[in-house]
Amino acid sequence: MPDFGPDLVEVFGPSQADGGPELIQLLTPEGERVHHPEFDLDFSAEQLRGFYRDMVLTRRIDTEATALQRHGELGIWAQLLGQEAAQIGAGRALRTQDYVFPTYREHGVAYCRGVDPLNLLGLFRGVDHGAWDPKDFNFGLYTIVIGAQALHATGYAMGIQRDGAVGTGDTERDAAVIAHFGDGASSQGDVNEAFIFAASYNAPVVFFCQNNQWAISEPIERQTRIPLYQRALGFGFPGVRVDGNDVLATYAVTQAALNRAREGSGPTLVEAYTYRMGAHTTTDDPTRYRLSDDVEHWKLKDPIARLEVYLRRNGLVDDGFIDALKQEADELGHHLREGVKALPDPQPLDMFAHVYAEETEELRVQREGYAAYLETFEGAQR
Amino acid sequence: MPDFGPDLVEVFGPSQADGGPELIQLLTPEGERVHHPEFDLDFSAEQLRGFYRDMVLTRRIDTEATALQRHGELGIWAQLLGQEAAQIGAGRALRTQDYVFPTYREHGVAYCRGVDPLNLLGLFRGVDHGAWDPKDFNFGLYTIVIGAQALHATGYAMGIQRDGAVGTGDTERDAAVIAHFGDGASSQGDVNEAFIFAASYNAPVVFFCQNNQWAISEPIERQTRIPLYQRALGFGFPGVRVDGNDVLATYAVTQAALNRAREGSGPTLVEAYTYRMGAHTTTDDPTRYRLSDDVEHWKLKDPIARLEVYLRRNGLVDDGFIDALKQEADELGHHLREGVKALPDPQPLDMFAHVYAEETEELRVQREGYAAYLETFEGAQR
Amino acid sequence: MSTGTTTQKITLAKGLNMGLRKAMEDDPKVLIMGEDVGKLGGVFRITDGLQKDFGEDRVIDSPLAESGIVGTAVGLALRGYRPVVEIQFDGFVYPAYDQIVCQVAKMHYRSKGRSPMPMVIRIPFGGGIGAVEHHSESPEAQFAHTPGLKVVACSNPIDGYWMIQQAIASDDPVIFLEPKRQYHADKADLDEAETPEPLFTSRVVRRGTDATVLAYGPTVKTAMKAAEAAATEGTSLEVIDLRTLSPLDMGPVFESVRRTGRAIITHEAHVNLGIGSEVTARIQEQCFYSLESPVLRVGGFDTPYPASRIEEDYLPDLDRLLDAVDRSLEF
Amino acid sequence: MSTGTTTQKITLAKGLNMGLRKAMEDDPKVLIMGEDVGKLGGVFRITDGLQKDFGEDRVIDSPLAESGIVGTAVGLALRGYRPVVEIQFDGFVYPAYDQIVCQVAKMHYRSKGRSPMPMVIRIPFGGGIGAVEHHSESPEAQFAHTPGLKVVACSNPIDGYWMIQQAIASDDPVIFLEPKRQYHADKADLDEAETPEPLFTSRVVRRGTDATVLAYGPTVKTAMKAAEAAATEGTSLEVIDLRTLSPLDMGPVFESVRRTGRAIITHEAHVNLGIGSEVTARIQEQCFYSLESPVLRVGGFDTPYPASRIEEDYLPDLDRLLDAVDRSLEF
Ligand SMILES: Cc1ncc(C[n+]2csc(CCOP(=O)(O)OP(=O)(O)O)c2C)c(N)n1
Ligand SMILES: Cc1ncc(C[n+]2csc(CCOP(=O)(O)OP(=O)(O)O)c2C)c(N)n1
Ligand SMILES: [Mg+2]
Ligand SMILES: [Mg+2]
Repeated sequence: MPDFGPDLVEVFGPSQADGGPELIQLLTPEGERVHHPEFDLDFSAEQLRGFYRDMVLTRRIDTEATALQRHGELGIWAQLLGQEAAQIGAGRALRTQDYVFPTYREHGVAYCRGVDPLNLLGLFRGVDHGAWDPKDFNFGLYTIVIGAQALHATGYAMGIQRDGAVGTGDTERDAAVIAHFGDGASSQGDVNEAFIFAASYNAPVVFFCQNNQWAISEPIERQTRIPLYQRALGFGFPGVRVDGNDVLATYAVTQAALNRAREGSGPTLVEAYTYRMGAHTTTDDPTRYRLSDDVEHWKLKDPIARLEVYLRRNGLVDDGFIDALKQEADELGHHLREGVKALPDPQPLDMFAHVYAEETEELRVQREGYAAYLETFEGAQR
Repeated sequence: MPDFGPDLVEVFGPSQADGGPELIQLLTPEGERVHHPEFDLDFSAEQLRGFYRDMVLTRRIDTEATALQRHGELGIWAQLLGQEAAQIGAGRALRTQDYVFPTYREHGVAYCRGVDPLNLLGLFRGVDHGAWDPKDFNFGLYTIVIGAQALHATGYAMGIQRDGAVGTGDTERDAAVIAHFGDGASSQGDVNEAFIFAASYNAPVVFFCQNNQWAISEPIERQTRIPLYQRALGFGFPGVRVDGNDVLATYAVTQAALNRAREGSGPTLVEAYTYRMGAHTTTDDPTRYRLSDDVEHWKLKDPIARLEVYLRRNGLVDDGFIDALKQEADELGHHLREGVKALPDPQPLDMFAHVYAEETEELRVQREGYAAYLETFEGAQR
Repeated sequence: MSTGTTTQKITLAKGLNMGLRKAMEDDPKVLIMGEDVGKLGGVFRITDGLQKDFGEDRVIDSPLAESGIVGTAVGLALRGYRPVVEIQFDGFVYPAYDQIVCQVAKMHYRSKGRSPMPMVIRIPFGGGIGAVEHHSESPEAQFAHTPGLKVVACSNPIDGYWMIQQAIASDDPVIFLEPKRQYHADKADLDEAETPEPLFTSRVVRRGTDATVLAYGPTVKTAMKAAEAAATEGTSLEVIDLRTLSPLDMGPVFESVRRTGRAIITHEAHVNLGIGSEVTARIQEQCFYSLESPVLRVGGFDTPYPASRIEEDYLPDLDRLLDAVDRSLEF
Repeated sequence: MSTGTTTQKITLAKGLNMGLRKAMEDDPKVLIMGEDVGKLGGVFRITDGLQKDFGEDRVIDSPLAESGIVGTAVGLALRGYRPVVEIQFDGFVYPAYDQIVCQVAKMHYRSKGRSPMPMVIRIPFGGGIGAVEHHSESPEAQFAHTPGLKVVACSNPIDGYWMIQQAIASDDPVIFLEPKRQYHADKADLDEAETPEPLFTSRVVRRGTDATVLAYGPTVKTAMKAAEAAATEGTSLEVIDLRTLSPLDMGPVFESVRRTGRAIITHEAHVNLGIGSEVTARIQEQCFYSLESPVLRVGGFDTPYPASRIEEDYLPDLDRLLDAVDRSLEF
């Protein structure tokens, strides 16, 4: 049979792991500030230190959680190592009234929205399916069925339109939605339907795809033969590829896209070009399917290191700052380690709670039946 | 709330009903032969007469079926009036070894493949769900769930690859698949997933979308804000818009796309820009949602009339030919009218046939039970 | 809107249309979404006139993608809207199945009640209209098997009017099944001043003593006709319109079966794992000593829905129902 | 491949892997498709090593779209291939639901037998592995309700080896359920020279006299343990592994229940409209006078699958099963 595979590698391979010429960058892997004709922004020292702090703390959440999983405290953990800039850049570009639809890996965005990371750990520990009230943070629950949330985001954005909270010019009022998903998810019908609905209704939604090059063991070229951001062109709205390991560029590009949405100009696809440095989850073994060379290559592009170089070189941080941050991270780690063990386990009968807004008679009977059954054990070991 | 609708009309409206500058045309609505730098072909007189004959007969199938539905002989009929050129152009570009995945409206393509139109009528009469053997004509069964067949086509094309029947240079062997669907169907996840799979595997499939401007009552701008053929660009393969009322252009473009597929260059999206002159089906009432002006405008672009003008002007047909064809059409009409009434009704127990390749014991029992039950009526009226 | 007690004769289609209109008037958060629901008023005209009166923002013609429709409705519900989704035909609900089963059904649970899903998914269902494939399905069992969803079926114009409003008012997602072949079949007197029965209740629609016939949606009419026919032969059938399929309202059913000792359930869906199997399992569990014969099921056969020229053989009809009644009585 | 009668100890995962390999060796038309089935060998390693040995054209890593996987598999089947699709987890089969229910299930019928669908859809199913949402579902009833599909569940390594080959050899589409928490749980002796029982048969796996316990997939082990425990208290339970859920093989079940007079069925799926409801309905119909107590069902509760820290409460276990046995015996 004809050879229809190998040439794909030319399109995206380690050799192009820098994202190609269309990649928007404001901070190089070497920590050099570069400029961009369209997406440049002035960042204050405070902002830059803030990004750095955010990324360091986010990484700490991730490494603590990974360790806690190893120690049996979590059932599984989806690591974000390497994707800190993409998530902090996107998360910090949001306004309070904006709304986020995350995947299962958006720990950095959750952190930006003020969700206690313990809640994230709880989910992976198995104490519940989501412990925060989305309305408190305008941050939806983690969605595990890949791509499903892209439609939710689009619908929510249609709601914003109906509430007249788009294009009024009032920055406190105009709102946008951001839908997170991965490169793999971009192949799901739901994501593509979301593109269609968003374009058709001109909905104020930003599709934020973290192309971390892998969908578990499948490389990006299985999902697309052209750069992913170009998918948007087929649906009639702009797509843009940003260096997802560059927090400045990610922030600037996401902000621009959110502004477009808020002002009523419709959807944008942002492809944050990044790399999943760790395993897919703690149960995955990436050595089965990818080369360590590739990982090494991406280590040189670390999102935190490059910002640190820049901050230090420009005298924007000193050892005091770094030390204080280290301490803050340690405290966060402590909070997580202690907190996770203290998370109250759900009780058997919790299983029956919240199936419906209005519990049905038959479920009540089932619940009471099980309660009575449990009572027959009265302290005895089941 | 902000105004996010009306500007859509600018993109596609009656004013642009000519399809815009990107439209590939070889024969104008006035019957003038024009040339195209990329897609021109030399057509023999015989070929041209053949196209004409095909379209006239296809239209006859459609009008007879419509009339038969009115007379209660069919439960419903999906009319193709106005789409003859798109279907004949596409159908005639196929080689025997190519395979077609139709919608429910591909009567003209079915005709090209040699399927007796009586079989199509039977389906709409309700005698079965599909009477022909797809393998006999390389023409799949009508698919009613919109878009589903785009994936089947892609999978079939992957099969062709595995059979080594692509890119060998042997014109008897190299095969392609054509997937038909409508403008409305282009919004289905399945169609977009088909684009992704086809691109990913470089499958030899042509996506042939008849953009007849309407999905029942919904105009094309509900599905896309940009010309539909551009959808393909987002998936990394070529898209092209052809005048779907121009049989020559449709033939030329489809042939080129099929050749690309057969030679191993992968998928193409062909948007045949046309118009559904009739109702969606015989149960639809288009006066509820569209302007008769619009229909009038498209009447001037009739696919058959323009070819007839061309043929007559160039002396390629004479009255004898036209009369003979009229008689052929009348005979076809007769065949359909008589044939449909003679179609044997299915028998009650046919319901149980072919549920499985290997009938299950429980179904056998159900079948025999029903047979026994029917026997209790023995001639009596149920 | 009239406030008096005037009644009017309406069809099921009209009842649903009026009910939708009323719900939209009562609550500006109610939206209608679907394919062709706008200018066309839906292929069955159930949303006729609503877009004209409530505008394109509240009666939304969607791109042709059922997962997209339900998925965006989820987002709208999260934003505080109450979407009423129309699926054009029963057989086209499946592309939305994932969104319904994994998102709509689970959002309230997942969020510990913080993200309710007050959504109605209207599905014209069942056969008997001479249609081509996929236009005559009965998908109810699949939804009833899914915790988090509620599933109801209306059977007559008056229920149509009230039940659709009650479903929209419910804070839980409701799969709302409409027997399409009854849309224009019969008329009934609507008195808008009446107080309807609660949504999630079954109802005895005919009293009888010899056996209980359970039905819902399109088969209620069949069951009523069967009861009339049986009466002429001296058999007294009780008929219950289940109305709610999840939750099931088994109280009236148990009460009835304990009295009659016999039960027959009928639906158009395939017998195998249809609603009838659950109802049967519950009856045999709760009425074990009252049953004088096995619970019998009369449903669509376990074949795909056949070509329409033989659909009357597939569909449970008066004769098959009476045959089952006889078998039950003679057991 | 060995031709002797040597046996080897294998897990369920290994049995399935060996069975797939055998099927691919036997028939070049057999393909494997799914997410991560290639280099990774699937997240459960069931396809481990197959891409290496059979190449990328026969073991196909697909884009991440379940409808796409099943839809393209339909096309490949039409071209004469025999695709074996892996759905990564039970909860992710729903995006493919439309293709499965409307296309895979109906193609043979629609085409009057001219377009068979020899496809296997493998689904690791059930809970008990401490996973997050959507990774512990039991969707079997929904497929069993769909005419045109066949549905089987394996429960042990030896069945895994044989049943997967039989399913692949079947010209009908088979939904093939694998109890994921058993993948690596137990080992058993495989003798490749044996002749396996036919695929669509249930099997008495323990003889008993007091009551019949019906199980399939992951609950077979629970049922066996319950039988052992009951035996120590003098109660003799017969255990049947249903193995095939559509069609059901009720012969051995009826025979058993007529002997024992009592039946309890257990599965992880929600009780409401689970396989148990159908099995119950059939038993009460065919064994009416033999039943000494109602058929009881012990299943997953009618809630979404809960957070994993309480999944053991959701799942039917030894105690709940024995409790039902007691209730049955004491009725
Ligand atoms: C519908 C569905 N299919 C399969 C899965 C299993 N799964 C979980 S994550 C994943 C890979 C997703 O890759 P990508 O979208 O690139 O996101 P990433 O994990 O790289 O962040 C898969 C296949 C799922 N969660 N949902
Ligand atoms: C999944 C699905 N949803 C809805 C329908 C009902 N339906 C049949 S045809 C149609 C419109 C299709 O429009 P288009 O794709 O443009 O094709 P056309 O009918 O114009 O040829 C709709 C909504 C369907 N057949 N399948
Ligand atoms: Mg990824
Ligand atoms: Mg159309």
